[in-house]
Amino acid sequence: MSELLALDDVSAGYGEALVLNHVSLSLDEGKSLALLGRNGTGKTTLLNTIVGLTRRRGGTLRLLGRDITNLRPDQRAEAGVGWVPQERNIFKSLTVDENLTAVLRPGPWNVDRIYAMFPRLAERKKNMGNQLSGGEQQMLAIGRALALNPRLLLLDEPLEGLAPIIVDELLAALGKLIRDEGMSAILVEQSARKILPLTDRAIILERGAIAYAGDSSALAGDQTTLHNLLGVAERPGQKPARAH
Amino acid sequence: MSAVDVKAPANGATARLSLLAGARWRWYEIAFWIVVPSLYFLAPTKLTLLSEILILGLLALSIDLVLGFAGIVTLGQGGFFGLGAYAAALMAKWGAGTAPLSDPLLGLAVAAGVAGIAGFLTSFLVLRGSDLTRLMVTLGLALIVDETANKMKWLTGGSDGLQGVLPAPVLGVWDFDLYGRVAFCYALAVLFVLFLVARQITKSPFGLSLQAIKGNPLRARTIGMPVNARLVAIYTIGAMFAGVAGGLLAQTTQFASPDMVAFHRSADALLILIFGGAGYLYGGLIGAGVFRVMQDILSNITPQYWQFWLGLVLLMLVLFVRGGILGLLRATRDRFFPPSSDKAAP
Amino acid sequence: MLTILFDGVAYGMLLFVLAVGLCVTLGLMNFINLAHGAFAMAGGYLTVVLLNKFGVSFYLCLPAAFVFCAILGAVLERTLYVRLYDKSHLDQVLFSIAIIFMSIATVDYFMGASQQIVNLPPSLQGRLEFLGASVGVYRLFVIIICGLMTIALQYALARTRFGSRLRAAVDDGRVARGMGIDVTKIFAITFAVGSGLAGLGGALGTGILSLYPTFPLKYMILFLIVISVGGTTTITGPFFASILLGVADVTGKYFLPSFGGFFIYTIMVAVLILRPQGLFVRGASR
Amino acid sequence: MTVVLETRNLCKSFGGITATDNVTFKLEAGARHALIGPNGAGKTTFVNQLSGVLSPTSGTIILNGQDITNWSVRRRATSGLARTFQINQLFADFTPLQTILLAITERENAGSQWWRTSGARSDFVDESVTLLTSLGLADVMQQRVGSLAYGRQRLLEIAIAVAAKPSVLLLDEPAAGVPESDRDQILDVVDSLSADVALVLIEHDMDLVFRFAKSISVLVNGALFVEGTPAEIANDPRVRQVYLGEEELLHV
Repeated sequence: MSELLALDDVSAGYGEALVLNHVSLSLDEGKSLALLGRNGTGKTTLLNTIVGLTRRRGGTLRLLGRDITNLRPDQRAEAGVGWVPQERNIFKSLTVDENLTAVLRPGPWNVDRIYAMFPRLAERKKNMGNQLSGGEQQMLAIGRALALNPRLLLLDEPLEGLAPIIVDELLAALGKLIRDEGMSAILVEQSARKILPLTDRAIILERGAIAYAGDSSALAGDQTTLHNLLGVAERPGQKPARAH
Repeated sequence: MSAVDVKAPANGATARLSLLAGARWRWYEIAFWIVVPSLYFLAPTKLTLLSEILILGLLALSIDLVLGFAGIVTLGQGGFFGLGAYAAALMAKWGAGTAPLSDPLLGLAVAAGVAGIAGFLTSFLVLRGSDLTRLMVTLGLALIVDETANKMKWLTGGSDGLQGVLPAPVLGVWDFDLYGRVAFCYALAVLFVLFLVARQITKSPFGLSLQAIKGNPLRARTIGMPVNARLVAIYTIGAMFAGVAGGLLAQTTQFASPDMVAFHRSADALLILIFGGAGYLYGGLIGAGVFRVMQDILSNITPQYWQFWLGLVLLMLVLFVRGGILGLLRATRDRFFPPSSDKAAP
Repeated sequence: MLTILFDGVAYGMLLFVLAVGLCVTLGLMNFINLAHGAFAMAGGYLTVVLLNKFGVSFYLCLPAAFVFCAILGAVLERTLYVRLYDKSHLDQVLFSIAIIFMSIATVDYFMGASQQIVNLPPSLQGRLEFLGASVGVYRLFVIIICGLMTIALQYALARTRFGSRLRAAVDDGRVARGMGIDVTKIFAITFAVGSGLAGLGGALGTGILSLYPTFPLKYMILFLIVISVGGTTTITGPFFASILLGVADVTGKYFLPSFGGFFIYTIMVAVLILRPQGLFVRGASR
Repeated sequence: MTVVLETRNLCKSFGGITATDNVTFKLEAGARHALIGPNGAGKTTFVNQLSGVLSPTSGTIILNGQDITNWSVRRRATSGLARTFQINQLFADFTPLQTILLAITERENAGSQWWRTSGARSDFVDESVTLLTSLGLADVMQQRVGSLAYGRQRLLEIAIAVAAKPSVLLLDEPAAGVPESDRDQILDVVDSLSADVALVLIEHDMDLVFRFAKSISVLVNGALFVEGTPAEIANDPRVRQVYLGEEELLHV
């Protein structure tokens, strides 16, 4: 398997604030990674750093062996990074169709294939971006990232705030994409149980650093780690320091 | 904690001294106020020009209060200047050169009052919205004053200007003379008094709160500061200062015309402040001097086209130099004499 | 009456072509280029020189003005404007004023301070009877050209891929970048086209607007009114604002000459106070 | 114990979405309370209503026995409700000393005095110095805030809120964005805050929550999901489900 993405000792943040501390990770082509952690631990910042939207304080990034550390976000998109932002950020004065065609790049994913994957979008082709339901916006955000024909798909909490029935629909679509099509992806999610079955590897962030890295299947069975790093719990061995 | 409590008062005394030190008169300030009056003897033939510089400086100072300290961007200060000019001119005219109506100080008080009321009323319009909206609203308001001055011929004399402006002698003693001696002394005295007021404002808790609002209005609000009331207050004060400047110009030149309200008046005053450096109080005064002298020199080299050089200098300032002449001086000083304790807000 | 309305529409459409570049770039980069009028002036003076000194056909002057100003805009954007994007609005305004001053002095130096008159080709002079009103041929020509420009613009914006990428960049520049859209390049092109259109407007306007060196200062105010009334998120907003302003200005000057600009300035301030984001902006967008 | 802050049936909706769902909440004097919940639980919306940035759709907010539901941000701030921000809100060109002096001056309603020189009130200055010293900022109090290290800026953020002598202090992720090395200093400061002040900590970092809180509220989908002591919350199976993503169980 050849290496798709590698982060080497990356630190980043916004303005003066430092959010990511010395993160290193690598992902092989055709593999998928679950990026877990409570909120505020730096998951979105890590994705945004791969996209190129944060202030980098150190470290390097490689995509397909090419150093992308100093590339602008649009150049990284060209190099193969497909991004589904947390807030979806559908372009609101573009129609559904235009949201796809405006960013389309040549490759196996064309507009028809995206519509085939999300038939609901096909019905709403002519609607403006701000006339969609939350689930439709999420589908469009994923479709828009696919239109870039990326080598690596970054999904930032794609299930958040959606009705259970839509969550199931999206999970099915993502499963198809990742498992059947072999799309390489990094999925950020709060609910570990939903995405661990979809992914090969998992990383848990805490305070901007990697607190756990391992196989998704192993993590799914590891109740203690899940509870300690994602649930509401004290870290073992750390006593409240209120005594003095 | 006990160690801290013992230490605090001693620390507090030094802290207090350092805070008060910010308000002490520096040698260069004293030097400035010695040099300016001595120009009366050094350049007796240039008194008219010097008076004009003092008045422009006062107008720029009024912008400094509003923009440099409180961060309200404005292109409309010329409107208040014009209102003050017409108010003082009309007072002088109606009094036909005799007290009490034509008394110059009464004229200035009325000019300040009229401009202040206009400033107070329009402050509520200006304080809404972003920088961009503020720029456009202040510009629009100044244009309305300009148009009004042009169109209300029966009152203002329209584009021909207001003739027959005859202020009474200053304090009933000194009559305005042809050489501009009284005008210079009068303008200087008024400027000095208003400068003292402005200086005190900026060194006071009120002044500090304005700089806080400029720096971070959200935080200012969450420490319980009545942000809008403070801004209304300083905008009104700024308008009064501009009104007095306008009144001074009308009285010393014995004339008022729509030219005093025109857009270029606001733009020039803003440029003067930027030249000199905003947020130092002296920026406007020094800027006014440099601006007028530069205008004289450059106009001699390339008659009429000094605007080009003005634009070029401004362009360089915006692109390369932050803080105008005084900012440049401070940066130079800090470079060669690094400050021991890194002083913040001026 | 109809004649006045017609003149007003012609004036308004001309204003639109002059101002539209400023509206789009302001919406795109949040950069307030008060010196936009300088490009229009450049187009106007280029036409005067080509027409009066070199005898070039007026019809050729129009595209020449467009191309010249577009190149001028592109060069200035890449060299100077690009340094100002992350600075405050105050700095941007001061910068614009500097450009205005320099352009005024430059034109004054080469062309003199007096108003420039162009000799329009005979085919554009004279009047026509149209729907019972007497209509200037030249104004009809202006309306046709500006109308075509407006349609072309609207088509480019609504139907082309460049248009949808531009709208995406205006909607959310950060995400647009993340989606592979080179916002910087789009802005440079838009700026150049906007400057070109201003130049075309300046060339077309030589017969209607009075062309002298303080042109950028005078029209800056009108452009600001167009923006404050029309908003910056669409081009239909500025379009209707321009027509409205044109008609209001022409009828105002005809019926109430003593009020002059008073009327439109008051409208501008009133609009800014009531709707700080502009009159035609679609209601709460998020 | 006396209740200092209370909300009754607080609701807030944006369009059709309910961001705060009928929250009834009580805070006692001197409380050490943590507010936690997964993303989108409505913590920020809730805190913004408490501090007056947003006004609720329905319900009431009571501070020290007074209905403050319709009060402005400023009036709440002067009546004993202070907050820190997740992203620093400081005056970059001031010194810490000037910043705290300003906050104390405003607290004492002396901020509009233009005839007095800033720093003339020695009682205000002494109080500023004492406060800065107790928060470990004495050595940098004459430096420009913008030039301070991020951790020091975070401390100043807390100092500003403390200077208001609040009865309720809302701390929004006080240690966020701070390098690991400076973290302990901030935690110590939070620990050492006066016992008279009721603290509400909005936090995701469980170390901090468990080190500091004596009671915890979990917010889910805008509603108060469960309240209890740290031990109760840590062992609550329903909380575990929420955090580990088995939300379906909640609907049963």
